[in-house]
Amino acid sequence: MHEWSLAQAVVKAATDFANKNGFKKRIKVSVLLGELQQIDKEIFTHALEEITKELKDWHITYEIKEEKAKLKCRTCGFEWNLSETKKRLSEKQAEFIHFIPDIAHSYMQCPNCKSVDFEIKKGRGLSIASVEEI
Amino acid sequence: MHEWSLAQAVVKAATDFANKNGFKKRIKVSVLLGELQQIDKEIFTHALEEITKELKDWHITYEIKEEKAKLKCRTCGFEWNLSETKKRLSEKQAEFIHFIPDIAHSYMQCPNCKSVDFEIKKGRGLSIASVEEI
Amino acid sequence: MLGIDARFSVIEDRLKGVKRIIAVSACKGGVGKSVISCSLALKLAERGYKVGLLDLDFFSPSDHMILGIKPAFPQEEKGLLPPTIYGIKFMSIIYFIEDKPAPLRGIDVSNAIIELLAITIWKELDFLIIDMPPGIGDATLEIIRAIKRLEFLLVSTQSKLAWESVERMIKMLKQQSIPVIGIIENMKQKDSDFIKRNAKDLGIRYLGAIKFDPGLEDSLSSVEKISKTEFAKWLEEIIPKLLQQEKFK
Amino acid sequence: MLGIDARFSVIEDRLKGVKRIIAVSACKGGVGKSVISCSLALKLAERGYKVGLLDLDFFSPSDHMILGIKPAFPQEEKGLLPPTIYGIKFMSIIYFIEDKPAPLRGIDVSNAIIELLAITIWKELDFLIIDMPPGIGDATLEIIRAIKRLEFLLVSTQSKLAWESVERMIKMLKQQSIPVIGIIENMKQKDSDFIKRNAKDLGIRYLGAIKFDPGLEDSLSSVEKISKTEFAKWLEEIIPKLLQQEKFK
Ligand SMILES: Nc1ncnc2c1ncn2[C@@H]1O[C@H](COP(=O)(O)OP(=O)(O)O)[C@@H](O)[C@H]1O
Ligand SMILES: Nc1ncnc2c1ncn2[C@@H]1O[C@H](COP(=O)(O)OP(=O)(O)O)[C@@H](O)[C@H]1O
Ligand SMILES: [Mg+2]
Ligand SMILES: [Mg+2]
Ligand SMILES: [Mg+2]
Ligand SMILES: [Mg+2]
Ligand code: NI
Ligand code: NI
Ligand SMILES: [Zn+2]
Ligand SMILES: [Zn+2]
Repeated sequence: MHEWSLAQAVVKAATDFANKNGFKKRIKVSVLLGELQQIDKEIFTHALEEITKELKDWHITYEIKEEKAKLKCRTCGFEWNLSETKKRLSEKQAEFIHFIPDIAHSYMQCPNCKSVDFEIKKGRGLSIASVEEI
Repeated sequence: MHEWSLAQAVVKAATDFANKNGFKKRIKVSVLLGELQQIDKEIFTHALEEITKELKDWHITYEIKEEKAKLKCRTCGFEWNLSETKKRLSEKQAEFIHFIPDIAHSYMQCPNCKSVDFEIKKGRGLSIASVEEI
Repeated sequence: MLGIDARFSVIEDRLKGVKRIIAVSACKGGVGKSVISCSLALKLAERGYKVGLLDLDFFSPSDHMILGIKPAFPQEEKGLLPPTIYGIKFMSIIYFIEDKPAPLRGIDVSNAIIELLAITIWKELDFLIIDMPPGIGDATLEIIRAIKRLEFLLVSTQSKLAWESVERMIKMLKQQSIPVIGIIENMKQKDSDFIKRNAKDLGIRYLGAIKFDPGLEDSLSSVEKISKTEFAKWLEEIIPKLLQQEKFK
Repeated sequence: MLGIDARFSVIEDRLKGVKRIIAVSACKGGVGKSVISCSLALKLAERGYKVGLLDLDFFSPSDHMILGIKPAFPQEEKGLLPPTIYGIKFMSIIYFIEDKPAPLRGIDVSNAIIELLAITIWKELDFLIIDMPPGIGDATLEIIRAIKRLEFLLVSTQSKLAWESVERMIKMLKQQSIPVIGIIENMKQKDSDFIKRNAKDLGIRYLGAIKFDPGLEDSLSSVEKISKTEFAKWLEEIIPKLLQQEKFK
């Protein structure tokens, strides 16, 4: 349910952006959910809707897409998808990463060379892809 | 003259790359000289030529371009060119940055908000833009 | 991609119930930032203040050991509620890494800090004490970026090794007009006004000295024992100066 | 853009005349990495070894103060020649920042390290001692990436605060099969085999203890004085174990 705190962040960032750009209060917000963070899309969408309801005047529609995670080893250059390392995570570890995706460095290594020095190239967590006036 | 050590790095990296990709020993190497590092183009070019002469079998031509530096403040988002902050550097400070470009953080601040937390977006130093078989 | 980091925009909201936010900081490690952060938090809580403690030293988190707690995971609500320990709301990376190392590049450190600030629900606090890692790298730069009303509380030993590096930090903070409450001289072993004099020369308030207390180490992990140490007594004498907020503004 | 970092490819060449490269490391600051690095370099040089010393703690560089030198800028030839000080080739960020702070993000720390390694001409050395900053962040990860035959020499005090963090570091090094020479217990004040026992449990060689030496602080900045301290004597006893390279391989 900490998805609520992230939904609040999205609503705040999107409306701030719209205000700053002089948009009318009808906007469409595209959100990317990075795979590593494992955000519960249902809870998140519900949170967005509830938070938006409480805003007076604003009409916001959301488009939510998922973004696959891509990891790349800084030592050997190997790139891999989350699915290859995820299965080795315990439920608890996955939950820790759910809260702080970067903590993945405590629980994952490069499948090729065992380095802990890898880059989260894509799909770390939440990001706003676009905010448009509609 | 530490330009020599950088020229050695370029020759080594380019020939390694060519070998790894199965190129014949005739290559063209494009090098970008980032403005921040203030590499002496003449010395550098001379060094490249001398080092290349000593390599047996290799025929290498070099294309050397300069890349303007672009700095961006992480605090306020302001972007600026080196010329705006460079004039405030002493000769000694410019020399320090010549050796270690990142040291710019010890001698420069964002012209807009005074933050020391800025990103060197472009033109930090030496980079190889391309290695082609000719 | 727009590149709006949604998390930044909510941090101010998350901290709006917090009156003062103090980063306990130094360029050098081992000068006592963590024992001072914890004891300060405890002493302020004893005086009836609402206090939060955030351990941001991801490579050697210490506060959970100093306080002697078994990490109980924060409650998940509409965010994470830091558990209350001896009257202090306590947040640390330790909940998420347990006994594992956290080999993080700067970009990961920044991301983890922003994530923690975005999801932690502190509610009302008089003080949020942030126990900083040594240095002026990503953690320091990120927290300066994220929290505009941050105040720094600096710590140095009387060694010139520690002082020279704190001096660098002071210069950096001054360049950016970031408020510094003052400096605590910790683990003082011999009479000397070296730190006091140098702090004054830089226009930094000297808050006082805490002597080296041979009894401190064995008191760690027990809040009762810590509060009875000489260390705690000396720190106690410094607290009134910390509370005179107007003095350094 | 090809994205070849030319500097990486030359680092191996730059270090090919160097027999052993030792990173003196710990997760925690203030445990004695810098005094041990400097004294170790001095003692090895006294024994006739060719020694280099590289201070990589960009936020609180200390070695120039411990050795008591006025930074003389490296000579520029076909690269930078580190000045020889008391028989040691010494390279530090201090030459470039002087009394200024170096507020560097992780990416800048990495870049500066790679740049230094690419342009510094060490020539022939028996030992290159690298005095590391605390933690397992960019400096540690970068040096691991850049120097494949790096060996770690770990330092801890007997405080569990220091040990818990070194334990994290050991786990990280083991995960990646990086060689660890062993661990030095520094500033020992009371009898206890806590560190020795724990090191053994983790399969790490315990190299010995250096007691807390109240005379050390006043000897800093004078190489003559340092080498006469009790501290230096205890360190001296550990050196033979360091030299038995085969033992830990
Ligand atoms: N005043 C003091 N007297 C005795 N020991 C101290 C004192 N202050 C700190 N210490 C000890 O010094 C070590 C470093 O303190 P710590 O708070 O972990 O420093 P930092 O957080 O700056 O790295 C710890 O073992 C701590 O118990
Ligand atoms: N064995 C020892 N006895 C007394 N003081 C010591 C000893 N080892 C280190 N110190 C002191 O402890 C402080 C921290 O040492 P330093 O080498 O700077 O640690 P680090 O490099 O790990 O941060 C310095 O003031 C140093 O003089
Ligand atoms: Mg959950
Ligand atoms: Mg020059
Ligand atoms: Mg600490
Ligand atoms: Mg040090
Ligand atoms: Ni959640
Ligand atoms: Ni040069
Ligand atoms: Zn790898
Ligand atoms: Zn700015």
